[in-house]
Amino acid sequence: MLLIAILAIPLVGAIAVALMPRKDEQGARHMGMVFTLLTFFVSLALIAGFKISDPGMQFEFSVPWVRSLGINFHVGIDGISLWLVLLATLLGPIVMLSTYKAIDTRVKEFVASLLILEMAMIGALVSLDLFVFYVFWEIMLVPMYLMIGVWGHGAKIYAALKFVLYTLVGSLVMLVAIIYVYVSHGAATGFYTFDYMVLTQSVWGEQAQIFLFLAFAIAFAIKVPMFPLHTWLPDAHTQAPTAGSVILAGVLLKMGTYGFIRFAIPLFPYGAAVWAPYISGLAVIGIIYGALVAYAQKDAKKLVAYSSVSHLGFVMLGLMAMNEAGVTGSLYQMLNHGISTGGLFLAIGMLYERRHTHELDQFGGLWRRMPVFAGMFMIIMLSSAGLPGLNGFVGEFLILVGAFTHHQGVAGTDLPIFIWHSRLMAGIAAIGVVLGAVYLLHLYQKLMFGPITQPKNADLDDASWREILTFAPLIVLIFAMGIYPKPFLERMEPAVKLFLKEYKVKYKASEGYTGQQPKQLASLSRSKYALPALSAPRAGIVAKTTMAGGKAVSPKVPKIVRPKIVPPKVVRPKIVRPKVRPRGGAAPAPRTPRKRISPEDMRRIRRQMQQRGRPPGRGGRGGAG
Amino acid sequence: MKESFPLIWIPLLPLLGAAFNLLLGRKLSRRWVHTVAVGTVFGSLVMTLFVLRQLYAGWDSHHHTMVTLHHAVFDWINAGAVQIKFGLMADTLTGVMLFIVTFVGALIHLYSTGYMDHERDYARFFGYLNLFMGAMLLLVLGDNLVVLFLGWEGVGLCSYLLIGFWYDKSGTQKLGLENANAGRKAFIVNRIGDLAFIIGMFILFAAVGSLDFADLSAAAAQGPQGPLMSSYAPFGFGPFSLAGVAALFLFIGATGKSAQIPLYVWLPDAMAGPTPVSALIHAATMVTAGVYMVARMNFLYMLTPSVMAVVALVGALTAFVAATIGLAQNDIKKVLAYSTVSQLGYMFMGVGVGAYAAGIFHVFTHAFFKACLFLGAGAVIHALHHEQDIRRMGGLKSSLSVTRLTFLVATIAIAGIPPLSGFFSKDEILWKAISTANPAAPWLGPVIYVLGMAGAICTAFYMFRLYTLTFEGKCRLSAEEQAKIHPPDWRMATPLVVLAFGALVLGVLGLPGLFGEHANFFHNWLAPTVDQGAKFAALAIPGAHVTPAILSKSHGAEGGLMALSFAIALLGSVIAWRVYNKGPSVWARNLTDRFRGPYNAIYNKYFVDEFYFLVVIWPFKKIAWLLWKVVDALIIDLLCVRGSARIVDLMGRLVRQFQTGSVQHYLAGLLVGVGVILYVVAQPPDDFRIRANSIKAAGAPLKVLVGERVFFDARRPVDKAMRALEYKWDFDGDGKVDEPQAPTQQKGQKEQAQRWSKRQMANFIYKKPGRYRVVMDVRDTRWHTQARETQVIDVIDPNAPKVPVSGSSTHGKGVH
Amino acid sequence: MVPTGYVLVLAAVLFLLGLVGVVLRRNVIIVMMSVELMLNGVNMTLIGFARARGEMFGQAFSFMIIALAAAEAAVGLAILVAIFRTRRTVNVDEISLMRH
Amino acid sequence: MDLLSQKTPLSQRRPFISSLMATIALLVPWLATSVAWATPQAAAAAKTAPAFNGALWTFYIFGALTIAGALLTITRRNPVTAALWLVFTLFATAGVYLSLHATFMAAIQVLVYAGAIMVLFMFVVMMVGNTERQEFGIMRGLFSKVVALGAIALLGWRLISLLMRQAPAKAAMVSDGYGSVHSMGGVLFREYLFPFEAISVLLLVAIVGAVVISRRSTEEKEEV
Repeated sequence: MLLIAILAIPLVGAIAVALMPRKDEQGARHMGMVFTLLTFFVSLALIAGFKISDPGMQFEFSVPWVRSLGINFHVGIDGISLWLVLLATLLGPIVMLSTYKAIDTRVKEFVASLLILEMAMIGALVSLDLFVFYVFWEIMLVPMYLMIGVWGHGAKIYAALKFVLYTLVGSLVMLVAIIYVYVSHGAATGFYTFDYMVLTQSVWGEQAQIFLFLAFAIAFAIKVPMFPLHTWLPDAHTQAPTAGSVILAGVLLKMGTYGFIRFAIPLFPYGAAVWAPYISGLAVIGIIYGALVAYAQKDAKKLVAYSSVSHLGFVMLGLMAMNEAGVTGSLYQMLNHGISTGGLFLAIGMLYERRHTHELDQFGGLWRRMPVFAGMFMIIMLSSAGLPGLNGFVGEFLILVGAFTHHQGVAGTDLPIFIWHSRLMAGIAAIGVVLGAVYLLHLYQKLMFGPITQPKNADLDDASWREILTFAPLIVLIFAMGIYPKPFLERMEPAVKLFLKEYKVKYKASEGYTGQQPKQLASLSRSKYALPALSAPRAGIVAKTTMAGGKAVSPKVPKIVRPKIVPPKVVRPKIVRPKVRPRGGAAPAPRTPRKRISPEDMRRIRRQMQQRGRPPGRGGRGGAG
Repeated sequence: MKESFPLIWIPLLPLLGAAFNLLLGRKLSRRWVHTVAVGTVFGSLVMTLFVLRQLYAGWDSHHHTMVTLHHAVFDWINAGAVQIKFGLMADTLTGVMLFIVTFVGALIHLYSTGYMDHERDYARFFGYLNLFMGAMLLLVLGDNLVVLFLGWEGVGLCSYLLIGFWYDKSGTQKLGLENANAGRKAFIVNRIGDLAFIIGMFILFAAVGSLDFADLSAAAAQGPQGPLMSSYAPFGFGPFSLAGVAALFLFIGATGKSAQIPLYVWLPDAMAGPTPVSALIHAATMVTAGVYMVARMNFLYMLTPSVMAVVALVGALTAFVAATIGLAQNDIKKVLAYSTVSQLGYMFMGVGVGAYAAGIFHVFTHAFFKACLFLGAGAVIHALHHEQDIRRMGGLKSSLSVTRLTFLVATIAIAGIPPLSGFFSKDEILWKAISTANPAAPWLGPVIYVLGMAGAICTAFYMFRLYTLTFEGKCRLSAEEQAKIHPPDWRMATPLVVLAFGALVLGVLGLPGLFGEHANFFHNWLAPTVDQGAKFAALAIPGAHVTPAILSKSHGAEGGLMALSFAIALLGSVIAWRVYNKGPSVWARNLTDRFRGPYNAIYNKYFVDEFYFLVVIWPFKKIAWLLWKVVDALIIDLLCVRGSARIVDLMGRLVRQFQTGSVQHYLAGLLVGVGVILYVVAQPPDDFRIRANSIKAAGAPLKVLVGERVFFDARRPVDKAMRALEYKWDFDGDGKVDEPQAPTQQKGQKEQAQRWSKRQMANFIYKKPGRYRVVMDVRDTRWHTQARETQVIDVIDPNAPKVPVSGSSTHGKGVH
Repeated sequence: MVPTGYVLVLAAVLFLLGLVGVVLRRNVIIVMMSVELMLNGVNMTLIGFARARGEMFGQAFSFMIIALAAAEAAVGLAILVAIFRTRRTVNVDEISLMRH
Repeated sequence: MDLLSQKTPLSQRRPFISSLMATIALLVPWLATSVAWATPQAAAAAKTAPAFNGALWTFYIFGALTIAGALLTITRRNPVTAALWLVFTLFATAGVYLSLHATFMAAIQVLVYAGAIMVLFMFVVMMVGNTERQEFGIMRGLFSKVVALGAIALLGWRLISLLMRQAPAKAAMVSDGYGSVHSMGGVLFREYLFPFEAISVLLLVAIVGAVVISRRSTEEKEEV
């Protein structure tokens, strides 16, 4: 029930804010603040109630949504999605706080769209039904589009449109894959469902898996963004308002990587193995390319945007290393990236509020005027550069160790090694760490150090208490996650172990299996979702999804019987010899003359008919006589 | 393993001090700031002494055993196979480093209170300084490579902050970005070193599965079968032993941190920071981290003689090159900077030949006299109000008498003139260099000895040149500058005196073997930790490991070499004294004129900075710009993304032409469409063929017997539409219609033309043999089209004699 | 007795002339009249076949067509009047945009 | 096709009179023959006397007149002339119907078509006023015109060639009551009852539509 609450609160908030009077801008901001804070505190309850040792899904809730298609509104979180949800709910209030001075036009709509965006993000993170996931995935686009398009600056329409179209193209490819999965699974097991838990219990043929994984991978690669598909990110970031950028960088980018680890890899392990070398290759290129291009930027936001490409390249490298260190590291790096890049965008946003420009040359020597701001900005910059002792280092260290030890057996098992030269790739990725330091110090120096060159910089005021309050949680988290990451890591560990164990089982099953239809694996240990035994008649969904209240609800999904297609019997046409009509001009045989009816008879008949109500007169084919 | 002492407090105290100063310092008075800062460091010093007492108690000088204090603080990173704990440990090696860091650090903190007295960002400076102390102590105390790396990058950060302390100035006075650039350069060069360091760590982790020193040394102890000795070909280059590759990468990290040959360029620029910073970080503590790391990982390095050779060679080269550059520098701090790089070269030479104790002892003594020199220089600069060019100083011995004395003592020490500490530590290294045999590189000993001696001469020369130009001769300052000279107050003087005294006395701790087997206290003190490597190496690579040659037994040779090095040091000093006694001498002037080329090279630091700029920095900028503009903006964005959008737009515009809005255009289109459809649909059939006796061979003349009834079939293969077709046959090629027979004898060509029958099959009997052409006419009543098909038939008379057909079958005439 | 072939040909000619009128003429009224011609062509075909088959259906159907033609003409001309009133033209080429 | 743009002699300039005279010239023979035909005896006589095929000759005359009328309708520049020639064509068509024994249809043709619809046309033409000058540039959109003409020619040629070659199907014998109002009534109110009602609804809708469209225009007038 808790998850439903977390989803409902922002929605209710959005509606409440939308109904407020337009002029009361400050009221709208406060309302937004209240609702985002409420969501955050409720989500804190998630951590409290989260059973650390349980690898499976917790806080599950499933209610049939579209019965005929077998779509259940099935939500649940495990170690993997727990912290991402927390990140989303944490960034909510921070972003709200940062928009107090930043957004002054149409505040009501902004707060509403922000709340809806938060709901959509959390929805996508917790949904365990492919269809529901896809719905939330698409809902996310709308508020983001509005934020960039309406409240952005510069070529905002172009950027917003490009962002939406780019993501949409990807997600449509994914939709095709989802539908194929749905249909093929239904056809094989006669049990049509979008439920992720059930789908992960069956394995598709090798060929199918390669293409399906590719379809999912394209959608998520665009969102990550990975190297060649990243050009929408700089535009979206530079034109988005501060809040938009923070949310976009903080959580939306994680959707791509989350999608990989939740849907793409578990559903198509063999496909993942085939594509792993290419994806990690692109990730490494992305790291170096992102860092280099970031260094060449003249615009602060563009620089940080390209840094995101580089950081998320790390995450993908860790993910594809497919061992415990790598996957845990990538999950952890997702959180770090959310915090550090979110912080960077907040800082640049504050500078934008003061000087209304992102150009690096316009700044310089701000330390003199804004020492407090400079201090906080430095901590965030160092966390992003991966300084040991701060959160960035832990993530990058784990990812690099994971990538480096990839050759010692994938998922700690005897699976074949996917990525050749994993050590070379880890080495090159480590160079990315150095380049990271280069462009971040470049950014920091251009903004903070050096004498004050622009007269306008001379009278900038230091960070207000509101801005300090915005940065405070981030800085506390940076130090906490850097020095004592144990509480975060131990909650991820069981889920990652289960992820890898299942990956091994399913990879072995799908190796060599070239059938078109998916086959089920009884060996998977997800007892809660026992699929009807193959031999048993096709019963409905037996997924006893336990409501949070413990009441077992087995949603009745109607059985869709496949129409029996009878091959048409080919009837050979019998050649009938046409009755040969005598030729020539002879008139047709005279028809038998009809008895002529005298006028008196006619009058009598007419009278009779009138009594019986029938209309007088006689029509008839061919007329009388 | 004793948990007796919470070691965490040693680094924690300065870190808390740093937090206090950085957060609250701006608001508090200066008294608060420096009492907290200096207090925390002295606190750490007291705790260090306490730890040393415990270590001393547990140390058995004869059996080379010691006690190690451990303090596992908490689990830091644990994800599956990676279990990293945040643990601290203290053994004799750590003890020495702790003492150096805390003792010299405390003195420099005290000195800083005086030096930075009039500085505006007083709290920020002390915050950073405390942060540095905390990080350095973490580095030294860490019990695994990751905690060491944590300290490693921590000190890198602090050096970045402190070098760029005057972030808006170039040098000490005029505004500019130079200091900030110097800080950034230091951090990035360190980061490049750290890159190699982290790769080394991964290689070790991949092999051993843990990064704790205890586990690593246990792995090293496993001898040839151990994980460290497995062969490993990184990136495809030849099979090295794993330990060798890891050691090499770790050493590259050390060169970054301790400013050795490839990555030393940042240290001279680091002089942009305040002088106490240079003293503490860039002389005494941080730069020695590399040497400490190599000493700590001695078990790894002893396994790979080839890498030890590399270490020694790089050390020797750095020593010599830096010393030569030092000759031509005119900035007081630059000379000292290059002297530091040179002395670090000596330390690496020491550890490179397996004499870890000698290396660490040099670190110990160098910390004292180099700190004293830097602080002395600081006092001079402070007195002369930021004047750093020694050619404009001179004759300061009268006004800054205390500074002069301490500076002189330190100069004698560094020049290597007995009985001061410098001589003993440097001579020990040179002696060990020549006396140790490294099987991987037998030529190594003499080469590095010669380089070392050359370096020693230069060191003596430039140190005394510096001393005499600064203090001796007549003062070259203007009158009013001379008036403003004020001697350093007590806070700056006491550290100088203490350090000078240290430089004077500490030689006694490391007396050479000449004075008896156990005379060298330092060697015995460090033996338990440092000599592990030798034992493991003897086990792992019997015969191929680095061993002190038999020469080491004969004291005569040692004595002779000691005398030689003393003579050289004396020679260098006297020459420098004579030349520069009166100030910048004419003789030196024309000497440099004669050797214009080499002097220029030395003065411009062998153009290394410019070389790096050309090879690394400029291409980096260009590639970055290129990638952005060409790959990103042009190829991906413009061509692929915008391109596809433009294609769609183009197609749209193309189709728009047809929407003219004029009804008649649409009607025209309609009519064209109808016409096309009608034309395509209403095609009369035209695939007629005659097949006789269901013989499939089309085209070939048919063989039929006379009197045999021949069946002709005109059904078309695919005729679903049952077209209304009518047929007319002429079997004997006479032009008259034979089938359908006319029911009534109707005369006239017209009737014949009229006769059509719907039957698709017909039959006929040929009376006479011969070749006939069967003609069939087909009419489609619906489309009013007509077609004609022919089929050639040969009718043969069965009972006619067989005539050999020799191509004489004349057409048409049958054979009767 | 008129051979149906002739009637059909005449109807076809009539239809085609109407078609030519619709396609070529610029004046909407003339176009409408040409449409009426085409409809007459169709009627003639129907009645021709009705006569050929001796049944009344053809004629009944053409009766419906005439009614339809009347309705079509009425509405068409109403629209024409409306267009003329706003745009002052009945030239087909000028009435090519929904809003002017 | 420059036929339209030339200036033709007197008859063109006074379009009205020439088309009126032509209509009257047609009306008189038409009435005469229809009256002649209407009498049952004449129909029976025609049937029995094979020699002089009255229907065929009527068909020839009126067919020719129809084609002429149609040709002139689409070629006149002045819409009024065109309208009147259309009336003339309708009368000729009615004559053809007569030759096909469709007497009722001929009457309806004249009554409804020529009478009602053409009156509506005349009314609208008058209201719209002289739009002769609208007929500028025949050359505009020449390409589509040529294409259309080509298509019509192709279609026409194919259609007509097929119809010509059509075998002279035997026309069915018809009783003399065929085509009369009586038989038409029978068909209309038995088999075609529903279409009959439907077409009346259609007419109603058309009327309402016409009124609505035209009414809107009157409001504008007030505004203007």
